[in-house]
Amino acid sequence: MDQLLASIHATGQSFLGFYWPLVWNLVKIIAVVAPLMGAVAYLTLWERKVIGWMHVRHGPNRTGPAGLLQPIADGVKLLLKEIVVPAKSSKALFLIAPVMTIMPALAAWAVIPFGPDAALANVNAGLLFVMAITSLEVYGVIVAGWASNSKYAFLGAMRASAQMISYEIAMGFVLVIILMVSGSLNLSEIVAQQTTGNGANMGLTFLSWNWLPLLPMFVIYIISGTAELNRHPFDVVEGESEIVAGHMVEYSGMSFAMFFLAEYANMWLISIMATLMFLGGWSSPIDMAPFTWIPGWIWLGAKTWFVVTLFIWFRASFPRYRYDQIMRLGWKVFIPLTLVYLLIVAIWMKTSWNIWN
Amino acid sequence: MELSLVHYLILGAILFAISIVGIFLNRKNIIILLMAIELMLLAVNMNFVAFSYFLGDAAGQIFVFFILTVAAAEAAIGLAILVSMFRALDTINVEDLDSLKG
Amino acid sequence: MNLENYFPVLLFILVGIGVGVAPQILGRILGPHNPDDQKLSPYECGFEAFEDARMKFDVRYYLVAILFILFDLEVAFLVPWAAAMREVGMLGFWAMMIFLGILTIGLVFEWKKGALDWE
Amino acid sequence: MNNLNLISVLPEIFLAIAICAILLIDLFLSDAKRYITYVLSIAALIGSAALSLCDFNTGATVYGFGNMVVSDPMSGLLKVCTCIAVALTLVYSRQYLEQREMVNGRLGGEFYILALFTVLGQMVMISANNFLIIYLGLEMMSLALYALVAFRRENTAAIEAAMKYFVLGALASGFLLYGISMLYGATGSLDMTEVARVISTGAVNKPVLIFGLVFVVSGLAFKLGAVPFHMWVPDVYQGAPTAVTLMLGGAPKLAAFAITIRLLVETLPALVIDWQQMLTILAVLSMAIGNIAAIAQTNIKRMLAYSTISQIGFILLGLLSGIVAGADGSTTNGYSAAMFYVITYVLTTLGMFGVIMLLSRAGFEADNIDDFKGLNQRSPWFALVTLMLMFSLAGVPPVVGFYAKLSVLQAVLSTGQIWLAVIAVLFSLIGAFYYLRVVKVMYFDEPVDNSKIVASKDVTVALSINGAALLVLGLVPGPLMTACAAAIVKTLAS
Amino acid sequence: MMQSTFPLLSLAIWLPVAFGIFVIAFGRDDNPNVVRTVSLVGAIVSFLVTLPLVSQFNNAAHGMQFVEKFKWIDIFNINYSLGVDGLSMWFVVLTAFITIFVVIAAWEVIEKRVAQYMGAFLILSGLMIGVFCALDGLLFYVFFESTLIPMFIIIGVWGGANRVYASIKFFLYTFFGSLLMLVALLYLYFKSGHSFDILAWHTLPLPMDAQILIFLAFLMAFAVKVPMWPVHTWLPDAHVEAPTGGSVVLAAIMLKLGAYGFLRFSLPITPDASHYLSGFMITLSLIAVIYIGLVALIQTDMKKLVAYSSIAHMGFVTLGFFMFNDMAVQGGIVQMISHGFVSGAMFLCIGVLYDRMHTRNIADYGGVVNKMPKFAAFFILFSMANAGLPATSGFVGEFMVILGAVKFNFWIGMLAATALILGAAYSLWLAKRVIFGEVTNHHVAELTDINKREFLMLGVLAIAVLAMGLYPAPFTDAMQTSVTDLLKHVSISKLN
Repeated sequence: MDQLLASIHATGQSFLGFYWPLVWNLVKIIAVVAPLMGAVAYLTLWERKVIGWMHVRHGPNRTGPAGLLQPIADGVKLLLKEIVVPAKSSKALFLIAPVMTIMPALAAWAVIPFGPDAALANVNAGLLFVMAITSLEVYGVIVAGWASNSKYAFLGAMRASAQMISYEIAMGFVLVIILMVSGSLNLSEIVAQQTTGNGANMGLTFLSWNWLPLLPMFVIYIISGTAELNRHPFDVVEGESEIVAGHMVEYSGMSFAMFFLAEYANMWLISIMATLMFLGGWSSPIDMAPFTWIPGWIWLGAKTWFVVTLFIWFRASFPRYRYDQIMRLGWKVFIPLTLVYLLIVAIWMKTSWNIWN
Repeated sequence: MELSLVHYLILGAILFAISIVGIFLNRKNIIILLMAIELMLLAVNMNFVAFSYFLGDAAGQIFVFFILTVAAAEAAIGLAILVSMFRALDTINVEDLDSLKG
Repeated sequence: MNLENYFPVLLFILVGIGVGVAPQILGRILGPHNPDDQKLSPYECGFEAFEDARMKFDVRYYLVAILFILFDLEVAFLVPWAAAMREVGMLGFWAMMIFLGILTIGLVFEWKKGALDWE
Repeated sequence: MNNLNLISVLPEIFLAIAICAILLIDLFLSDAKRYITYVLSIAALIGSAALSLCDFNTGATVYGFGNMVVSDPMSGLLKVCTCIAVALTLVYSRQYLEQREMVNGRLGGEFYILALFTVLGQMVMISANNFLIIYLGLEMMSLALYALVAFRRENTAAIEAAMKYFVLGALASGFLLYGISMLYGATGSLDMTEVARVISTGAVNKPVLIFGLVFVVSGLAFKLGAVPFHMWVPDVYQGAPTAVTLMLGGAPKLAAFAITIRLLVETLPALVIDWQQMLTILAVLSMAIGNIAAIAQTNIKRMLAYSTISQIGFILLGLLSGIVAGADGSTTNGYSAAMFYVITYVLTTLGMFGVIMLLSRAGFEADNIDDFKGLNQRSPWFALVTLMLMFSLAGVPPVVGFYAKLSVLQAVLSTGQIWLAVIAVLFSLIGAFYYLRVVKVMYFDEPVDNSKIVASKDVTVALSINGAALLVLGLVPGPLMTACAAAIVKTLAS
Repeated sequence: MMQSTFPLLSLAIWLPVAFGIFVIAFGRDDNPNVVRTVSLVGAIVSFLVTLPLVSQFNNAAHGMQFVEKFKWIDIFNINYSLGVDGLSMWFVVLTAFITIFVVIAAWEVIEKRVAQYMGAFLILSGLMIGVFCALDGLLFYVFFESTLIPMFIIIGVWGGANRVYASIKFFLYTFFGSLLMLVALLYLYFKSGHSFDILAWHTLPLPMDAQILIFLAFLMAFAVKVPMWPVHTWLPDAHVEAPTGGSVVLAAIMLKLGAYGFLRFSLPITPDASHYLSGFMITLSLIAVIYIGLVALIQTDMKKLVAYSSIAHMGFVTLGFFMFNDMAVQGGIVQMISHGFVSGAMFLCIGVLYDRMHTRNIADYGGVVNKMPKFAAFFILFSMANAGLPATSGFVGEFMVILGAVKFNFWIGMLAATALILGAAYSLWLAKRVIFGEVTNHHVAELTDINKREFLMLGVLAIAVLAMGLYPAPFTDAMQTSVTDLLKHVSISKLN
């Protein structure tokens, strides 16, 4: 494998010279983006299927075998739809907004490791980068709402941004706690740290994963993630019954699809982050024979898929929150809770019972 | 071309100059004023980081950290005043700030 | 500083922008394009728009934004501390405890003042 | 962080804890019991002043927090004055605030808390020994002041003032910071003692240093309100609620003075020739514009703003005629003269705005000079106090303002700048004119409105003490002058 | 110098001030008589404590007497240093003396804010005594300037229709002058090695250009105060607008502060400049004497007339000072004292008339003698004194000055002497127009003669005027030594 890589590098270098790193990185990026897009596309199908099943229906089943071609059909349909730019809108911003939405959703993947040393950019400040770039998400929303020059879009954008930033604080706290226990911002190291400890020593790695000692934080992270995504049950921003589709109301065709893609890409992102931070990433739950045979990326994928499915499960299970309830949950429950837990962990780490040495 | 300290300083100076021009020549929108102020602080940050890096001294970057924090607090207050102003005067034009003079 | 590690990040951002732009252009090319007044008017449940959509909005949104800035900065201060927590010793620990204490006071203040209430 | 030395910032720590406590206590008070916040705030200030006084009395220079802060005689004295000044401010403002519903209802005791924060910021500034601390103190003070100016948010003038104050205040911080960044770049340190040491070795890039100095001086001039960086002063003084005007016209001058000393005299003594020239220009312009523009004012707050500008000119005059090295403890010099000036000026300003607030009632601001008409007939006592204040500002003996001008003038002359002294003297003559005008309307004119002046006991006592202090300090200015001189000498010697 | 054991001068300064503060603080307008009585007691007591100055004064002694010296502002080496010599002793007494009349003169006249009025005058009296006693430059300045505040208030509050203009003009003129003096004082402070001791300054060598600048700075302060032509214009305004007491104090004492300043500062500190500029000073003085005398002649307002006559008389004083001989300088000082009595008396007289008629216009009077014979007698007496007729105090001073002037330069003596004629002209013509002739109108016809209070007040002054005119020896004897010392000092150049 290494040899193969080395020879590819050598060939590329000889042909492209200075531009080779660029090309090689592009190749790698495409290697991430393309499957991601596929995953996003099929996540929509999976969502509809799961919800269907939970509703005791079939879900999409006409296009292709068991509806497998449904996402493709949806894509093509959207591609062929007219992109309407409302007359009163701010044209440039209107078209930039979808880009601003999808860009962070994709760029964050640059630092996500898919295995030990298998990240595109194995930067030290990985966690920070993810925090930073996902924060940009809110710009897309607010620009879309503003540019549309429509009351529903505007209100939706206001709601969405307020909600997103509210939950971002709790999320930030959670990330800080992860940072405290792992002592590194590098996502690979965060994963590596979870494979050490008492549980791991006994072979029960899953007991050493962060989800157990930081269970409340894991829960809060998942819920905050849901809110960040503006997904059910926190989807008042696009609450169809109230403000139609929130900031996306004026969008159509591919522009609309961008928002959609971004949302699902973000779902994956949040899920993989949760996996990396709480569920031991690519490490197998039990450090013994049948489990260790399975390669790490499959574990990673499986865990991520599990978390993603959680989101879909929420959607099917919970009624929509009222907006004030959402804000109250964020500010009055999550923030104090994370703050207190941060103190607990900090003190814990100063005692002799510290499990994260 | 290797980037030297002077390049960073010139960039900082340009940013600073732009912000000053923005503050003094802008006669329309107070939000632009607030943005110019932020830009000014960024120019300063640019200087600090550049110096800090080329001096090999972390203190400058720590300073930047504090500037960022304070800038945020400042922006918060500035916007609060702006909101109050919009509610009281129904305008955010710089030129409408003219009732006090003499 | 090894900025080389960040090159793919930059590239990824560019690709991200590309992924945003390309389909829209594609859609523009492939899709039909025959606008009319009704189509181009903002969605208003069938009414004509009464006023500019960019209306005054509830100040609470703004309040949330301000509070967010402050708390987010706090997180920003926590990050280096958390990363260096094992090195800074008891002094660093207590310094951050004081910081968090003050922050908690702030939170209590806001709570009691009703800044966190939505209704 | 090897020398934490918390003792060096004991007053600040005490005040910080007190603020937190008061903040929390205030949350749980009903409007009827709001006076508790008031009393506690005053108590916190007095406690802090007492601790500072202890610092001052030891006369020692103590560095703390890894040389981040320093507690020396100058800081001790200035901190005492700051605390007292703001405590007096609160006493004067209480009635004013209550009548305007600024300390009850929705806002609760926030005013007091913000006021305490300004004090904390000022104390941090006064004790700073590191550029970072200067900046933090400055912003802690400024941010609280911005909020205070905008405190009556339904009042258009106040909001406009707040906006102007905010923008120009932020601009000033930006200037200062930019200058500091240059100093940092030239010397490689943020520690002011270290910066001074590095510069004295001569191994620095002089042009960068000078470039930085220009911005530092501009930033300081902004904060002090010296011409040509004064444009915010009149608007803000006029627009802000009077209690707030006092809050930003009084004690902050002490802190601004302190950082000027710290930045220019302690950190950049090597550039003394350069900054003395800059200060000369600022001083002369301030005295000229301040005094001349004040004459045209009909609004007393605005007039006092211009008066402040001119007084700042005098303070700068003292600062620029200090002798950086070689002062012995027995004589005074420009710095101690400026310090004496700024302290007595703050005392006078306090009284003046105290009177303005006293004359204001619910729904009525005694903003115009005409509102002082016939004060002598409405209340001879307060008219007398105002008379003292005005003559103190004008620099007429035997009130203390004279000695302030005297000591500055003697400092100016001691450096042989006779022409500067003559200019100063001529402008103070112009200044006398508009101060006299206030005395004139109080004593010579018939009152327009004969309503009784309602003053609570504490305000009466405080104002009387304030007025008497001016006179007593005028009769025996020696001790305070000696204290200032000793503080400056010890501070600069260490 | 003789250090006194008993702080007589401090008492003389602070007793009236204390009374003044007491009256202001506790005096209530609802029973003004108590206030008046207390004030009178205060004024009299203050006067009495100055009497030992006269009785214990050693005419033969050189230097300062009744000296008190304490550290005041240590850091500037400023002392609370008091003392009097022959030049100043009588002015202390005079000030306290005149204050009594001011209080009496206001007895029924001042009805609004009596306490403030009385208090202001008492404080003013103490401060003016302080000016005469101060031996420390800064202390002098403090007292010198402090007097502005009460006077400003007095003119502004109890003055006439145009009082605001007058009071502000008064304040700014004098303030301007003294600010330059402050610079000069500070300069001397540095020159003398950080000392504000006036006596030390006397012996301080100074180069010529410095002397001239210092002299001019002092001149600005003192010339305004005296006032000398051409900076006299505030005086007529101030006098006209001031209440009677204000005019009295202004004319009787305040103007002397400036003249005294020449003796205490200008001459001894800058002797060479004084000699150098004496021609200039003499010219200014003569202009004051002659030109202002002519101006006085054409006045239609009694107060203004007396005010201009004051300027003319003070011209004599400054003229005398710059002759540099015993006779002239003594004459100048005597003239100052005498003018204190006479002008005070003149203003009191005008006050008496004004209280009855509420006009100061000469044309409104005429034939007053018919209705007020006692008053007319006094008026004539004081007018004669004002004109400098022999046997009145006015004569002594002017005569001595003219003699001294003749000794100095005949033509200057001549010119000064012509001023006597002018003085006689405007004083006596005033008397003629006001007092004699037929009763011109019914207002005059309704006049009543002076009451006991007024009689007492004018009577005492009349005695003083006559006594001084007939027997000036106590005054001249007291100042003889000091004047000789001063002139001896002035004749020695300080240039090297």
